[in-house]
Amino acid sequence: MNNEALIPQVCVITNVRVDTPDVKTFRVVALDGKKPFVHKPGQCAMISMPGVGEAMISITSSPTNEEYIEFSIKRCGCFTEWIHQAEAGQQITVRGPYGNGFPVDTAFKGQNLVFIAGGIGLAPLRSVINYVRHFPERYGTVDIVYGARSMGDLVYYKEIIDEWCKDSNINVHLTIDREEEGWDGHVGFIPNFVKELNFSTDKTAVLCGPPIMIKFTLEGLKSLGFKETQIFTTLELRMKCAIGKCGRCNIGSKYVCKDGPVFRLDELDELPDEY
Amino acid sequence: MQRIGVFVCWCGSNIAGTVDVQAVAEALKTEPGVVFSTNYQYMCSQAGQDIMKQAIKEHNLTGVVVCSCSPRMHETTFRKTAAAAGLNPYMVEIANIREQCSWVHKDMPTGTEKAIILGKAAIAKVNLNTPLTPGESPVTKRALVIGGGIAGIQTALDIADAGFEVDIVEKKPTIGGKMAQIDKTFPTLDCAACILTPKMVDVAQNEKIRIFSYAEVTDVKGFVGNFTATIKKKARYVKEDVCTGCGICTEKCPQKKVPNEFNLGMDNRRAVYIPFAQAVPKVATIDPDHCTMLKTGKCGVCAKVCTAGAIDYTQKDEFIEENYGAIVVATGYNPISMDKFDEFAYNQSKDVITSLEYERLMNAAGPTAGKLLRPSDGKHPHTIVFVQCVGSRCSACDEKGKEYCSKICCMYTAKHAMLTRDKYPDTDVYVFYIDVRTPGKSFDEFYRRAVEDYGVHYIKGMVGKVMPEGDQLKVRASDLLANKQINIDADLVVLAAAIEPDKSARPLATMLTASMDTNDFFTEAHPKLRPVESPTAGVFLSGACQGPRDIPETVAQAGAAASKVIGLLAKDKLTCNPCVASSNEIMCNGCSSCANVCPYGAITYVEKEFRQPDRTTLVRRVASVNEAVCQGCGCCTVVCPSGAMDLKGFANNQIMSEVDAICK
Amino acid sequence: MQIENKKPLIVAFCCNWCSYAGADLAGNNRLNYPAEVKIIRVPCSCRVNPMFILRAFQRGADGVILCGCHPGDCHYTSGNYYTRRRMALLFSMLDYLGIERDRTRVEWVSAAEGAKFAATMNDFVEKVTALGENKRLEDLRCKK
Amino acid sequence: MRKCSLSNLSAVFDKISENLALYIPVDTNGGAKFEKYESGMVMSEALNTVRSAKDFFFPQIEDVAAFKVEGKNIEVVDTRVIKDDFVIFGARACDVKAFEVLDNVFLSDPVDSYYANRREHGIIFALSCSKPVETCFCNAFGIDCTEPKGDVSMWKTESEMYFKANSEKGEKILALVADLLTDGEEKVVESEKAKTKEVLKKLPLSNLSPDKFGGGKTKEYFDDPAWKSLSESCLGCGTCTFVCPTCQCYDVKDFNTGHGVVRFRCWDSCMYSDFTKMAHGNPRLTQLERFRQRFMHKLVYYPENNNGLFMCVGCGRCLAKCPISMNIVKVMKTLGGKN
Amino acid sequence: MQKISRETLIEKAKELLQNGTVSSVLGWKAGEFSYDVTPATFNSVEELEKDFVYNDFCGANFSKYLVKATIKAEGKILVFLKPCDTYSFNQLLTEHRFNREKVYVVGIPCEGMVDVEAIRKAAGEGIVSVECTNDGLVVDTLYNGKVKLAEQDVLLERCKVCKSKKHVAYDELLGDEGEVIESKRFDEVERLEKMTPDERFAFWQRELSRCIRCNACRDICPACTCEQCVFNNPKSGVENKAAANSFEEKMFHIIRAFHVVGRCTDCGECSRVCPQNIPLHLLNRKFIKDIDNFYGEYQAGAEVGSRAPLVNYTTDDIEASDAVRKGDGENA
Repeated sequence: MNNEALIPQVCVITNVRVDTPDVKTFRVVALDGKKPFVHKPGQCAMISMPGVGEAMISITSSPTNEEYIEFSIKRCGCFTEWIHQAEAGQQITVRGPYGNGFPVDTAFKGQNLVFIAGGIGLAPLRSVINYVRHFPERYGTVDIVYGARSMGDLVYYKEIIDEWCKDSNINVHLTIDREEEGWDGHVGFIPNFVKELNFSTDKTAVLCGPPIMIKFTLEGLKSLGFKETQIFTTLELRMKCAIGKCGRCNIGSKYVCKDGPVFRLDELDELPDEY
Repeated sequence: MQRIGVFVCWCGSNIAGTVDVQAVAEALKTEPGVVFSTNYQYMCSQAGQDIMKQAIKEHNLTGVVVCSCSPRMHETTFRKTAAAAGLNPYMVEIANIREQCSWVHKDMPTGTEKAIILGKAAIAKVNLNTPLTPGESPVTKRALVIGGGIAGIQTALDIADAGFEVDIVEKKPTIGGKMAQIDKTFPTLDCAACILTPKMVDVAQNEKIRIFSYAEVTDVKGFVGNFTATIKKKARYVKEDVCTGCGICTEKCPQKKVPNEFNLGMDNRRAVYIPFAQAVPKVATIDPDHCTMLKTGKCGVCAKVCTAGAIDYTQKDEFIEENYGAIVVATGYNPISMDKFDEFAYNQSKDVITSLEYERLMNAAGPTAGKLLRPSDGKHPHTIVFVQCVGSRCSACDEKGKEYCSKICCMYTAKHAMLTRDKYPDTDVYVFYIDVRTPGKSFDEFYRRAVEDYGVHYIKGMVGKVMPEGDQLKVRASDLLANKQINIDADLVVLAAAIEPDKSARPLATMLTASMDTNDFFTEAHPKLRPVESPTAGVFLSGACQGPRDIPETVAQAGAAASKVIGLLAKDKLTCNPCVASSNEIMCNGCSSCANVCPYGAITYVEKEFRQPDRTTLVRRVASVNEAVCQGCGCCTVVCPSGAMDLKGFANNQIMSEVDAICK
Repeated sequence: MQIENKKPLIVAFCCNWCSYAGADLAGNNRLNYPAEVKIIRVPCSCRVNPMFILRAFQRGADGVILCGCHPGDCHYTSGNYYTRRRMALLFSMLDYLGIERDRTRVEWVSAAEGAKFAATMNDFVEKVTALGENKRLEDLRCKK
Repeated sequence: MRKCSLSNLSAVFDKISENLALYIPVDTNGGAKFEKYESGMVMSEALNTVRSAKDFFFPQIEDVAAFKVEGKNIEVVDTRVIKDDFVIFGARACDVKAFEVLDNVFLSDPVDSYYANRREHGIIFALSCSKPVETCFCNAFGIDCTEPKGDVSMWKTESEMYFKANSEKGEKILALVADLLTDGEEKVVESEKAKTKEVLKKLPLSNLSPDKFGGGKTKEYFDDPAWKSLSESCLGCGTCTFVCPTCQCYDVKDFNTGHGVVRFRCWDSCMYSDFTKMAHGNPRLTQLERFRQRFMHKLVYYPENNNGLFMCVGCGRCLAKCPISMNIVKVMKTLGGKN
Repeated sequence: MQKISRETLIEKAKELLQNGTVSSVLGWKAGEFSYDVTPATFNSVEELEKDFVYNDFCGANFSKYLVKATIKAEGKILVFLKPCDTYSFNQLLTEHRFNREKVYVVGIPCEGMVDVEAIRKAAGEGIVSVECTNDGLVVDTLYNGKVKLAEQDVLLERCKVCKSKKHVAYDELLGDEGEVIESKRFDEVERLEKMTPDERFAFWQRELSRCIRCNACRDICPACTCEQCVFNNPKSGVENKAAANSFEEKMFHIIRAFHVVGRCTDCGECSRVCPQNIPLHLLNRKFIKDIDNFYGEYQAGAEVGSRAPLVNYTTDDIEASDAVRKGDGENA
């Protein structure tokens, strides 16, 4: 019989990294020690523990990483609760990759990019950021605006400081919500920060974060003169099949799992307000 | 995921004889969550416990399964061991592989197989255990005694004696209760007043005891150690602290025609009165239903004659709120109403009286100053018929009586018969009985004295009808032993009316969430083992509110209740059983099923605001469990249709995981 | 087809205060009963949710027995009275659905009745064995 | 065109069922229902089965895979088995059309192998309707109930059953029972069809039209205030969804058997309150959103993605079965009537 | 035919709306055909006059709607309740499921409601119209022309064995208070009890195997108003979305029936709405019959605040083993 999308492959967690008190990053390879599949930046995969649950998680590692894939998971439900107590060597099942991913070869090509993320929202963007870092020649300038509630809630902090900040064509702008000891960076909410940074409109913006942050950041970007066609975001809804059949992740006629999760803002505006 | 350590005990050869402990430890090693598994000769020995402690520390265990003897034997031991190693004691589960395995199965393969399954079930449970911490609640070191009869008096005295404060709430103007109305006590025939009134004085003089007479408990909130009671002090229109009890007012009051309840209405008192000479507190009370001043504003005699100036017509009911650690119910009993017993002509003839009325007729302080005179014409009766079991021991379908035996009637009737014959040898005394029940110290001797020495005619049989005719009462009865009808022309008929709990008991039980039986007697926490405690923690039972009993029994129980109270009040804090029910408020419907089945009244309902997904708030009625009161039976969890109620330590998912493990 | 004399699986819910102690006493007195009986300790028989009983059958039990204190002796005063009502109705319903009535039982066993516990279990196992495997309330997915 | 007398139909059934599984509609206490044919069974006269024929290809429950978990290791077990050929006898035109709707979902990339497997091995004997009822409105979706598609089309007269094979699969089965069939005349069938068409004109819903709906109408209807009154009494049960031949939403769940995990999928309903519930919220909070989703899906979203094909075949099951008598016809008339 | 007319009800609703007693009306709305009425909220006289209906197809029990409606509504809701609905109403009040103050109950008489499936069976499929007259129903059909049917023959099962015409809760009555009536509702249960266990098993296996777990029975049930149903709760241990096999079919219906023991008023809605015609009322009625038989007659909802049999006991209740024997008519 044909390969069946719903039947997953077994993979193994080879490394668990604690990013914040409620986010861990899991390094995963197939049983043969190789990457389970090739993906595009921004795509997701369904990972599962039989008997516990299955969840759609964005792949946070860049496709340019040849050795493994990574998932950053925030603890918030049954399955995520389980995987947070998993150790290296634990097998899980993985199927995918799913979704459209970011248009790294089309819309982003040659563009100046500004990535704006809040909290765990950096996870899906990390894949594309590292992809862009890998091919600096294909893109223009890169700005990264990232914020979280507190310093401890900033994911990939070490990577941001040790790698991203050291890249010559990347400007990293970090912010946290409230003053904190040991933090000498910017303090304040992302939407305001974005406005303060006063980006010129020759950039393509990519957003990911909690709905409330997205809402106000969009307003900010628009006030700076950004057009809908210049803004991309990535969504998350409840999913079961991840292949556009089970019928629950649609917004209007679009399925987030199949037609998304990445949408250009003008595409999203065409859809009913139900997410 | 837990990190579980499994410890299989050999119990010498007790377990190891029929269970291959090595194999069990080995088999359980691969169960989910298990990170360590071992076996040892005697897990409960110091060495065994040390192994456990060391393993807990070394392997960072979060849970422990001991395969050993019954948890009833060593659960506490192993919990303490775990706690000593820094593990929450409630993360320990026992697989009973001795009493329920090695000792009841003979061959090794069978025993081993079952032991493994029992071990798996315990592991499955521990996987879902959560650390539990027993809650603590403070104890208010004061007791409330409701009812000031001999039961309440004795309880209060005993508690006060141990150094704790006690409040007595008595609804009548004086304490003393039924015993104060009684003439002599069986089987010693000593005078009730002589033994009771000194105790009443002790109460009055005890610094630790406060008496709220002419008062009622109107509300009780809280739980064991932390009750708050509202006491209504009814206006007596006499300043209690000023009144000297001289009694002038009660002599001068022009309203003379008030039936005297102390003498059961057989004589009259004034509108301002002191129930009896030795009343405590000895303070006058104005009866607002009969006082002309209070009713019409005209009179004021008592105020004029009171030299102390104690009369205050403007007094209002006063409400006092007080905190208590324990509550003792001593609400006592009453004879049942004879209204329904037409066959005995109680309502037709004044000469048909109840035994309590007879007590008053015999009492020197009674309406006849102790002379036995008929209420109708004041003549001396010559033929007296006593009828036993009036309203007691009725069949369940009989609507007018009680099913139970009132217990005290046989003895007081023997007493009455004997005293009558002793004082008035010219009387003929008949006693009709179903059975004579005399199980008590010197009781049967007492009864036999009545028959043998005093010539009381005891006739086994029931009185069918009493018919007033002229100034006589025609008593038609049957003699079951002689198998014949008997007709007696009596001058006086005395009915041994059944006793029932005081009417105030039921509303009180509701306030206390204490349970009652169908007869409105308070139920005890355990009929054998906890006979003086109510199932509601912190509520204790004293005297006839729990069931018919005589004075010695009442006093004994009163002391027992006091000792339980003292035991409670002696503690500074109460540690609660952590295995209690808890309600998931998000899921609770507020249907009240759980509260209805809770034997302890541990569940109350609160209106709570919930944030809805659409950001609005909604106020819902949800169950809330008082952990200090819940005893952890789990009854509520099953009546909860949504499954909102669960029991810590024996949660739905824990029990189901055990089922799964056993059935795997 | 080969007829295999499979041993039944019995789940016994025992209340902590009476029946579990009764089972312990059976052990103390070395009174044998079949190893097919597996005991689950509950604080009171009234803790047993009908869901547990159905769960046991689903997972492969052939018989389920509830043991509690004698009526009137409940450690929690009234728990077993509720148990009695619930189980009377539940068992009557199971019977109504055509489930063999000998697969379920409620028995009052006090802490002193070790002998009764053993005898009850022997009898129950015998009855359930006679009925054979539980087919009417089985979940095939749970069979090996 | 081939035919057999109705009295001979059981012989046809017997013959087919000797060779492969045969399902025919039979009457039960709960109405007509497809059941595996056993000798002696009588075919139901009912217009339609209570549950649709979608069960054959998309059953209410089916195993997806199994897992064995030991320690940290997982083993995936492919539990799929290739189906044997089977015959669905007597599905109506609406249900057959519904297969097309389902095909667009399950056979589009990535192909759902469970559905494909069943679909490949299912042979459909579709029966023309002769007595449509008041709840029928297949006409509105361009379905000719007298010309059912399928591997074999069938027409029933007073005394005979006519067969016409439309595919090789159908030919093969008819060949199997060739001895029991004789040649039939088109004319008889045509006159039968004409009779039915007369009835169709008289049906109360004969004028219903979905023209106001279709792809691209999301904005037009999504915020219509009428959704509120339409959905206010909806119980949120799954009756409409489960009797619907085109509803295909499913859930994937794991069941722990005690010695492994079975992953199965089962029908789900967008009417259920937990359909889109996530750990941190639900995009369709009230019944209004859920109700709207179901009908927008049928009338707008699906046509948008499938060349205008509506996700309703007018079988009328939901009209008959909804506990509160709310249905797609009322929705179409209310929303469509406004413009 | 119903004794009370649509116009009378509209008149009453109008009056109460206009004098400000209520701000909305819970009633039945006309449908496409004669028989497909839908529960609806009416906020104005115009709406009432346009769509309000009351006829032989108004079987729906509105009590459950009040749980949610009273939360949403600003003012009082007028609800028309038939006698059997009032029992559910009281039961919900007993369980504190809504605020009585927010409801104005007008009790309306009921002559029994009609089952459209039964009409289809009796008159043939293809119902063009149904006219309710004083001497029965006149059904116009596509294939059999006009067919006259006696109302008694096509009543809903629950109405055929109606247990009570008594209104046990109302603010106002249109018509009599009514009385509890002698009912034969347990006959069918008895018939099953008399079968052998094998027959009973076969019966239920057959009936329950049709269950499609659409939850209509649960969602319509006035006793099922849990904030979260155990069958929807993954943590309950019995969650199931679809009955995977005959065990789960039975488990769902056993647990559902058990959860409403002593709370089920026998309103019959579960059987009315079951798309598969499973006689679910026979499960609930078995419990009701057993309760009556074991613990004395008890009618849920007869009075507010009554104590249901499962939250009550006596010290001499029947033992489970005797109950099973007594349940099927054997002497205990």
